[in-house]
Amino acid sequence: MMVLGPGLLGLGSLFAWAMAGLPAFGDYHGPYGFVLNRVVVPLRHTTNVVMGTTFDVRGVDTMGEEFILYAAVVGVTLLLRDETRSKQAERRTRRLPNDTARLVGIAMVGGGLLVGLWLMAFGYITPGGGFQGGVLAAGAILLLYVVGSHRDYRPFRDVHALDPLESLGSGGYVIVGLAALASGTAFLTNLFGLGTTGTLLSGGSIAILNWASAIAVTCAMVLLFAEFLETYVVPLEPEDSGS
Amino acid sequence: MSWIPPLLVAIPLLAAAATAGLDHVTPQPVQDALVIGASAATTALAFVLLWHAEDHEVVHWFGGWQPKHGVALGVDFAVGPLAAGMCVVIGIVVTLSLLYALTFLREAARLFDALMLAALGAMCGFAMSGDLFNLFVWLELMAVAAYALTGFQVERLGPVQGAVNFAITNTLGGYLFVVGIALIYARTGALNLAQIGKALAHGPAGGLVIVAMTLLLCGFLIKGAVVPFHLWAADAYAVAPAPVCAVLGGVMTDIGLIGVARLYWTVFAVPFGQGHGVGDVLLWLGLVTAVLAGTMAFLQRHLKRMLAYSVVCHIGIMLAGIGLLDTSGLAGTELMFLAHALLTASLFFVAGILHVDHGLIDELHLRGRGRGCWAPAVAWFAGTIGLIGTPYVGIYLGHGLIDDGASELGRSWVPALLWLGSALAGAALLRAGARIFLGWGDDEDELLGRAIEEDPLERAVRRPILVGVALVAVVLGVAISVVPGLGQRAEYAAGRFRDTSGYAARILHDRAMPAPGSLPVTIQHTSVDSLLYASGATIFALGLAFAGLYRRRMPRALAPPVRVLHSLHSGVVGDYVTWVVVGTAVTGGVWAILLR
Amino acid sequence: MVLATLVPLQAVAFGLVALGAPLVVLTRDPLRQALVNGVYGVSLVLLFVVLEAPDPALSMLVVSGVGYPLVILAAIARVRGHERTKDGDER
Amino acid sequence: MSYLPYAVAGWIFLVGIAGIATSKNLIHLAVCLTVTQSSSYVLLLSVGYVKHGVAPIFLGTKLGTTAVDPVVQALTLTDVVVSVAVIGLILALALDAHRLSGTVDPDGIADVSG
Repeated sequence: MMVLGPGLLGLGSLFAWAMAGLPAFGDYHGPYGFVLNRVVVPLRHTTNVVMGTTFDVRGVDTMGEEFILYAAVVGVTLLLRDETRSKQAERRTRRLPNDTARLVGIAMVGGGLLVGLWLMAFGYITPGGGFQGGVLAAGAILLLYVVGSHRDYRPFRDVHALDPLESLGSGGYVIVGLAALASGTAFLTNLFGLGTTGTLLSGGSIAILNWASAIAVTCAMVLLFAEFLETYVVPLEPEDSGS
Repeated sequence: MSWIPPLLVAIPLLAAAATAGLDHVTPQPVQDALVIGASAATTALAFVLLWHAEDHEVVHWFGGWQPKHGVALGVDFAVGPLAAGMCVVIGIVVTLSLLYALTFLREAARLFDALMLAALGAMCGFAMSGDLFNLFVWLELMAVAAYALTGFQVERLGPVQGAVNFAITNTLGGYLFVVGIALIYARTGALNLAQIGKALAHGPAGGLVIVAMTLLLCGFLIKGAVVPFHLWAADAYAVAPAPVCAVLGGVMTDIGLIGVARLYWTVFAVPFGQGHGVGDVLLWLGLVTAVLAGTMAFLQRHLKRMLAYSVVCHIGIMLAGIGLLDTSGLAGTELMFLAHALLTASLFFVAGILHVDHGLIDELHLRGRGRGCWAPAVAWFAGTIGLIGTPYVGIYLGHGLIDDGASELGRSWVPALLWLGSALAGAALLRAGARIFLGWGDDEDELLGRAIEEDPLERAVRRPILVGVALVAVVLGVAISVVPGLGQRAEYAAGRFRDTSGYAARILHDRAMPAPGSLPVTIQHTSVDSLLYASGATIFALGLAFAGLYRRRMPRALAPPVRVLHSLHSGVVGDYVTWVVVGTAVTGGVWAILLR
Repeated sequence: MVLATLVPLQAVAFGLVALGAPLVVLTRDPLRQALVNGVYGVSLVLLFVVLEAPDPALSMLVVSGVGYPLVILAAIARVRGHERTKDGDER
Repeated sequence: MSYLPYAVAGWIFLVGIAGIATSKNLIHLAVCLTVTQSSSYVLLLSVGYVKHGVAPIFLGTKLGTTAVDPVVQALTLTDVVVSVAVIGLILALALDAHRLSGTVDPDGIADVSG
């Protein structure tokens, strides 16, 4: 379309005009972030201020974020329900990789899961957190599908187990918030013991919310990946696998 | 009572998680009860909240992060009567839609229910939030749920196209919004709306603030389907299932406007509140939207597409009400929101009933098929009359207050254009109703372009539920203008909403807002002008509908502009994105000239 | 000392990102684009690291290394698969 | 150097939009959307950067050391999740479009107009 060029030019000029009014790079003068850098560690005992912000100061944003992911997974399931149904018509066989590839793959699965879990566990102390760990763990679980026969992967993919787990993760976030409300404080108030700064037992609710979101993200990503993979790779039928 | 606001979000979201999670465990009736119960409970709590918000702004600081020394660290929900009223309407419309869908969309019920509840929670959160980034989170949540719901009928291409266009344009709107957030944050170092407003009080506004405002408001205007960002709306609403349309068209589109009003009166009224530059652009966008979308509605034969343009037309009128920047205008917008949400929902419900009964959604194909369907016919005509704003019916009071606002500012030509818009849209709906339920007119019309049909979703429905829900919605919507005391309360709520410094003091320093005196409980009357305009619009709409039914051929002079209008709404997403870019650039350019 | 070397590193990272974006957009073949997008993702990760943002960097790393490729490649494979089946039918 | 980061962010945004508007393939378009969104990450993180600041993680770093803004990082994290969600949905829609019309060209699926 002819007007795209001028439009982009106009938008670009607006950007340029706005950015000329920004403080020079590196001259950020706060105050919001600086205040948090000062108060989060003493008040919440989490050394990672970003996670302290994500799961405590602005915890309700993250609750919304969990549900965005949740709604996306539900939405993708809804949109691809015909694809999954019509897969019966076009089953194709898939070659299994040889043993070496399988071994390497399984090692990678193990590695991915371990790193994922580590990211989840230490998220509020060092960089990482429920989301990063969850995506990685989900990727590792999906690798099982690629390197192993589909049966290794089946239990992970089973919606009967995954849906409730995902709901538990997202719903758990809300329940932690409601528990605070029920105890007479504000929604998502940090209720539990704050523990020693810099250890796994620090942060109070932050740790719980971090795990809730880790579960929710892992399940959501496995479901999302599976929904897409299933639409093109169809597992071997039992009678085919003998050949 | 500050514990209520988070519940309006927590209850629907928790129920959304539970309904999908417990699907294989609990039987269907329990599921249905859970879903409807959660939605109804949210609505009931919203009523309680409205009751309390009348006296003072109900503020909830998440995580107990109250502001210290006037610096906000956490995220807050701040609820005045206007926001609480929005939550009530949202709750009612979603609950009615869920009831309507009880026997309607059983094929993927749990997914549908989960998405509807997520959208409910997100819309309530959006209406109440007092934090810039938090607004974005709820905006995206309701959007993600809505994209998927739009594409519900995956066995046809139309819904997929509608969902694609909806998703891409609105996602782009979200990105514009985030860039706006980054700019504002760099300048003020705050995300809380009151805090940002306070920070902007010092020093000249400059280009950064003007551009940031452009990006933030355009993000909402895309969501609100304002011309030239409206192109996705018709594609999306024409194809979504009727109960989804009722939620999208009834409340979710309109809520973008509440975002515009919220941002203006908490943040941008501080640097730009002296002049009328911001408001005038919104006013003109609203006027163009009202007239253009009204015309487009008249050129449609697909009922839901016609309704989509009717929604966009009324969005224009409401935006104009906000653009007047005075209490009457905002109060009018608020009352129109109430009536419009319920009436639009009821009309979408009736369109869904026709679709179920006859497997058709095309005005010309349906000609005469609705004869004898009394209840849907009554709902359709009552809803239409209510949407035109015939004196003391439906949107009339809201429209009248917008008229008052305009004439107080000495802009007496504004009401004429706005009434023209609602008359055009109303004429289209009247014409369709007369053709379908009375069998009037021809079953051919060159003006209306080619037919678009779609398959009905399901036939095993309990029709009485559908009809009952449609009737409830229409009765509530029609009565809005004559509820005693509602007009006065809307004006009071609008006055509170516009109190920028009072809001900031309440949020940042926990200072109480002035308590209202006792408000009268009588029917609000409007000026004689509005009475005349409304009568004129009704007569004009009837005449135009009649002409639409019985005119022999289209006047030749009209053919080229009609063709241009049709071709602009091309259905191709690349064009829509171009319009988003151009619209944003032009809006920003105009503001740059007016406000610098 | 570390700080002194950081500034040129940041400039390089910004430059890479600025170059990467048009490359991704101009690669019209989806499969190739998925690869280019992966590289672009890595350049973003680098940028986030030099901007002292390890959390977003990790997040970007898993998203552009695991998240995007899996869904995009699956979508491409599905579309290609369809086309191959259709070609087969025509022959 | 002092305004280069912002210019880069603006540039990415425009490039991404140009890609979206001219795209003839929904999968390509979805990736262009992620490019557009990456502009907001770049802008947010640049805005919150502080010269000589360290990452806002106080493990082994003394409290009170100059650190960069943690809020923009938290916002970026949320933004990334939003982008994954949207990409998933648009690709699912692209697959549906392909199943129904045999094409992923946005022009080709424009079934309804006017």
